[in-house]
Amino acid sequence: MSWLLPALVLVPFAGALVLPGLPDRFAVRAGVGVALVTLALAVLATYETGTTGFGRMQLEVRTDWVPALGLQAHLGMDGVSAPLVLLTGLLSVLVCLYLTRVGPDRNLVACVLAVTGGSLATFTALDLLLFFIAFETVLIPMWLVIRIWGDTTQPGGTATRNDAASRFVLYTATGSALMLLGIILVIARTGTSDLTELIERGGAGMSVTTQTVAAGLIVLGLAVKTPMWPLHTWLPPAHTIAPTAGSVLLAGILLKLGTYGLVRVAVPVLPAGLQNVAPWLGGFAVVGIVWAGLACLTERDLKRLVALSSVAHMGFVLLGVASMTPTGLQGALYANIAHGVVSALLFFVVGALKDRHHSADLSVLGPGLRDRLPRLGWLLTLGAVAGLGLPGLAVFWGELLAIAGAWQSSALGALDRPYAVIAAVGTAIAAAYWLRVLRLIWQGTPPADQAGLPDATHHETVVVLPLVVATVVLGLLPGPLLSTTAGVVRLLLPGGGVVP
Amino acid sequence: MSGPDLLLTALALLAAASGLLAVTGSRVVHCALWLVVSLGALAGVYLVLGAEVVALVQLLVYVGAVVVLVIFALMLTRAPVEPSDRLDAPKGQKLAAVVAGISVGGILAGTLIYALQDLTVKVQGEQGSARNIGRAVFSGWLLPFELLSVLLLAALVAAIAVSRHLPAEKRPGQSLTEDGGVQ
Amino acid sequence: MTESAAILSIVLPAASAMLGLLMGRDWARDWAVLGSLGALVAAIAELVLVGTDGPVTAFGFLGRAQLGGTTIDLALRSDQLSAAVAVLVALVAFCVQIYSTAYLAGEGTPDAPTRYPAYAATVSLFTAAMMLVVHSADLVLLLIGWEVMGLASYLLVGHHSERASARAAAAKAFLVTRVGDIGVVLAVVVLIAGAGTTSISDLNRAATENEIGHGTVLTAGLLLLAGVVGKSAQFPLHIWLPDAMEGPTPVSALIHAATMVAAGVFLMARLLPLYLTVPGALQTGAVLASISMVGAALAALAQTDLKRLLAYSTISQVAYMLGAVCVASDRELGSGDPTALAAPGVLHLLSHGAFKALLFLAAGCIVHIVGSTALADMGGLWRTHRSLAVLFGIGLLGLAGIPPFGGFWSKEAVLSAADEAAHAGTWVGWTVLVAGVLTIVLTGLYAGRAWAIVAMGRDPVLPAVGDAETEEPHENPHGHSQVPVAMMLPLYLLAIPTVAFGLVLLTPFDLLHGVEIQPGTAITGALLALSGVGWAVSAPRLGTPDIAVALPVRARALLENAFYFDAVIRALVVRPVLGLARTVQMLERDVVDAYVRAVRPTTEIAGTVLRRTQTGLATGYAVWVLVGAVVLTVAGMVLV
Amino acid sequence: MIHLLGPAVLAAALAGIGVYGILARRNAVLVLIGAELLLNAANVLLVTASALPAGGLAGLEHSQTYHDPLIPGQVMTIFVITVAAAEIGLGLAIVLLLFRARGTVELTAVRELGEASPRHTETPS
Repeated sequence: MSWLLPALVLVPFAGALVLPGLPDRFAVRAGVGVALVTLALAVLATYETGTTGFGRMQLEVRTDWVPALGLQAHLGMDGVSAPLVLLTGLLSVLVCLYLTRVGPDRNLVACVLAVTGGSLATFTALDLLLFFIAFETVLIPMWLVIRIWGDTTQPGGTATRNDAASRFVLYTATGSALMLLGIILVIARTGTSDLTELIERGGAGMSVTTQTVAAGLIVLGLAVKTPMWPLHTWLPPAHTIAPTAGSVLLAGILLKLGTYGLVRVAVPVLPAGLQNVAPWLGGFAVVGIVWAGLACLTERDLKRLVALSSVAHMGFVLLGVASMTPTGLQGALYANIAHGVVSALLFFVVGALKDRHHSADLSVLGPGLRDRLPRLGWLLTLGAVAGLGLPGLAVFWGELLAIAGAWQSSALGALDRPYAVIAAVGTAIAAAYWLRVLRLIWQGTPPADQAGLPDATHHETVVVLPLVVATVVLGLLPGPLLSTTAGVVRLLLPGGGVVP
Repeated sequence: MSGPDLLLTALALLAAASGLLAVTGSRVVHCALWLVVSLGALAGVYLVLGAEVVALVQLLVYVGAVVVLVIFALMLTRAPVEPSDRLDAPKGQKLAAVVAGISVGGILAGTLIYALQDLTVKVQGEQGSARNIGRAVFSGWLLPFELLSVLLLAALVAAIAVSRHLPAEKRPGQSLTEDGGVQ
Repeated sequence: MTESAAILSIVLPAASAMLGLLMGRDWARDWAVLGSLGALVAAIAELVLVGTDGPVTAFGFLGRAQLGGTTIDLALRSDQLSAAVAVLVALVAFCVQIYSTAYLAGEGTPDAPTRYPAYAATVSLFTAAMMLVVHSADLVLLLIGWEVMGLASYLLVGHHSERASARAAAAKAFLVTRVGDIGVVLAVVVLIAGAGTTSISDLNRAATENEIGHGTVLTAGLLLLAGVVGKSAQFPLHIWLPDAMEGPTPVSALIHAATMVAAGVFLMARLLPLYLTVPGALQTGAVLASISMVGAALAALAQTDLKRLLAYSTISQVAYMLGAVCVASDRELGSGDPTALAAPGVLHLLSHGAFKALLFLAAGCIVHIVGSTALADMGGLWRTHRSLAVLFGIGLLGLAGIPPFGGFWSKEAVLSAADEAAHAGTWVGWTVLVAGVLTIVLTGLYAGRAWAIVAMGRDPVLPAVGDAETEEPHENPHGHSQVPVAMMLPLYLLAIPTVAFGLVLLTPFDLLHGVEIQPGTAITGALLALSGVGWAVSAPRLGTPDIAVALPVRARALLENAFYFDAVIRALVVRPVLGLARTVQMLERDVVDAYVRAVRPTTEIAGTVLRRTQTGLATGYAVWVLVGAVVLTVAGMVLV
Repeated sequence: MIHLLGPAVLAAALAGIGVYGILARRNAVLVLIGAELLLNAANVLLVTASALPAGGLAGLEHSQTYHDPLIPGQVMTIFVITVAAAEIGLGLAIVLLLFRARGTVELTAVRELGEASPRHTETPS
């Protein structure tokens, strides 16, 4: 099955290259086809990995690419990457499907496929340089999505759009430059860029100082993408401006690249260094949770609010990573997937609402969605309730495990329990701002002038239905996903992640 | 101190001093002539160091051709014969130049003194003879030598092309200079 | 068999919720009623089966979650405690569903849009969540049901979401309980870290055998208590419950009788063996319960709204149950099963469930007739709707604890437990006992007051009387003279357990082994309750139907506003948080984002400055080149 | 026996003088004279180096016999002189062109590469 992962990565890229040459209507449908093939490959790859065990690297492929740099095209899959690969495949299908009806454009579909391909390459890359290249590949198509198809109805028009696009690209590129420095430092000191080998060494061959510097640089670079407070200010404008497809990709896939990098690179390759960085990382994470929550309490634009809530969710992921415990890492990975599903759901719904009202301002959207547009209203409610971390829905497990990880973390030192408590308080703030949203737009008496807007079409319902199911299933049956990551996180942590 | 050493020192002092005058003088023609002296003294230095052919080439090419070219250029650009205070750059830049010159000279001298210390060598006459140099040039250095001839040709063509008198309306600088100093 | 019954009691309402939502409004009613009926049958079957086959400690439900070194088994358990509470839940839910079909039948106007399918589904979801809490063998699984209940209560309290007060009350209910739930989440975290398990039976066993550190148990116990206080609406997190009266009345019955508030007490009873190892947590709970008991009863005394009166009475009664559980550490452990010590509390939970559901549903009928919840609009029920008045009276007698009604037995059990603890010589026992006795009098007073106003009253303003002068159409837009059968039926159904609850004590029911009623306390309690009721009921003869009027004005206002605790919370928590949020928004824009926006002007300024070096002078550039060369050389020499 | 320190210091001095000449002069022809001096500094060093035995300074430590002189140093010098000739030819041609176009050979008057700003406008002499 050695063809599986290369095919998985190359199919969307090939689609992205071919689609712009096809006629518009046909191209958009072909995009769905390509995405479906990718999803099928992702499912197959996950199945294959699962049959032989998620605990080890499976389906490895390795060929020299640029021998002078020691760069290898080295792909592989394990319990950390498999769920993310599946999520990427699923979201790519849904976004392509969404684009068949809403604003079909072959170039946009091509960009979506390019983002998919780049993300899949990032999630399966086992070479530090390859990881970096794949990580950067995603940037350009995403920039195009915001820059070309972005919303120009905001105050400021095209200037605001261009500002958001360049802010996104410059911010993340700056972060990537820092990360590249860290990667080069690691490669220079260890003499290899092979991730499997680096993980096996677990930081051996690098002094603690080197590790700390490298971990600092890599964490900083990845934290921009994640995004971590206070490096998050590119996210709200990017989300607000991006078209629905772009927001879904951004929240569902792109943000995962950063946290995946932390788990795949920072934790296992530089354990001693991350240990020193962890208290800071955890601190910024919990500040982000509370900060973003409070900011949401007064935010007026629903898309911006969802974006800010992503910062809070990602705070839990970061806290889980910073805890450097098996529980915390599992929580981080779970929260990653959960956030991908829930935020994608929310952005689809908010996008649909915005299409109807031509604004995402809470005062324009509301009140009375529950009576005016019941289907969209209930979908929004589900997304909000999931977003506030209700047990029984997906997000809860990630948050619980991240807090549990932080509570028993030795990496966070004396700050472990304070961080855990602050994060727990953050869940109450999340409830407060989501309830505010529901109170403002879902409840209340519908205004007369908004009557007659169409409720969710079948097409829209079909697109979000898989996400609804995933939200509920992940919330009620956490076992399968947790068992996927249970084994592999021990290999990533120093000393098998035994909590003293 | 041996005889060659004394000679070398004298020539070196002459070369350096005349070189200094060439870059500080206030009459352009004098500067060019001081350059002649400096280059000539250098030829002497080469001779003492046993590089006969190089010394000859120095005299032929530099003193003979290059300096003549410089003097021609001075004449063609209507350089003033009398002392002029417009030969040097403004004060600030001059200060920077002094600093840069002293640091470059100082760094080089320091490095070389540290590297050579009181190293002495015995110069053998045939070392730089025309036979040896000729053999070296036409064996191991043939390719660079030929390339050099191409370079010279190219420089020749380029010099002609650049300095050819263009009709006024085709001159590229036309739009930027108004009445300009075009003759 | 037991397992299937337990699983069915959870799955049936959940499935009916989903089907009711998906299959459209035509079927919503049938699915809702069928689901709750199924749950009732399943629960009764479970109770019977547990009695014959014995309890089942753990059986799989949602699989296992492997995290780190801990495996969380999302399993269920079934024993007499869970089965008994499940029967109560299912019974109340069934009554509420039947009742709601009629109660919400008036919807469909522009003022009140049709939300019945969603409403019925939410009630079903609520039932399922409570069933999950009752049957959970694991704290994490319990937490799922626990919070889903919070969500359902949010949706139901906010049912009339076109009313601003309903929106506010819904959000308040969710948020306040959520604050308490931070404690539960953290408790789970503490237990995962400290005990390595969240299984309830493992925790109880390990704590009893001192396998877990004392600090861990105490922390977890106190944190769980915070969740209990939030869910069961005890001081200081009780503020959501009176406001939750904005929901439709059947919802109030559901929340107050069987679900939500009962969940906290249930959890304490479930974890009693663990709590017994940390008396500190129980003492804290006892103090909070005593404060809630007396305070809420006092507040109930002066309420001007029937539903709010009942709400405060719920806080007070739930405090009884909690107090009964919290004195457990000072009582003698008889038969060896520490859970038996929770029996008085559980007994009161069950009897309270019956009479409070009856009271609320009856109140719903009264509201249906009057079209208002204000006590001032009511009166003369005894003359106009006698059967309803009788049912309401039965509920009030149960509440007041007049023998032989249900409330009497359970309340005396609680008092006996407190008495026993007090005689063991601890201050906790004394606190609960004194508060309990005081509350009995107060309960009698406000129960009697409710009766005096609603059933007797001087000026009946009911439409049946047809008094045109007092009955303005706009004052009473929803008033009806007749109560639908679907609304009366559940009342009769609930009146049976209210009247005959005492018979439960005659059955050889293991769960209630620990219940002892001391004749001394019982007689004292009954007399006190009677005197309270009597005093209040005789008030009309003293000139006013409302004894609260006899209170000084300022004291009355203080009690009516529940000691202004709401305002205190608003000033201490809500305002600061909102202020902080505004500050954060400002900081986000002007500080955190400022450095990002500063990049552009900085670049521009740097460009303008650096452009000056671009003079176009060849020698100027040469200076830079050479200076650069010198600097690099020096740097190279220094560094290497 | 010759001390090599002398020519080496001469090379350094010439380099410094050349740098000064290039930077301090306003007349383009005189700048070229400075460049010539700089080139000659290199030549002196090359010739000096050619007086060393094979293997350069490292070779001295092994033997005191000088049977394989460093001819490449002298060949290189000749090359440099040739390049210098080409350079000065082209350079002077450019100077002439400049003079024809601007009527001056003062480098301070040529700012065409500069950023346009009020302080730096192209001013004809």
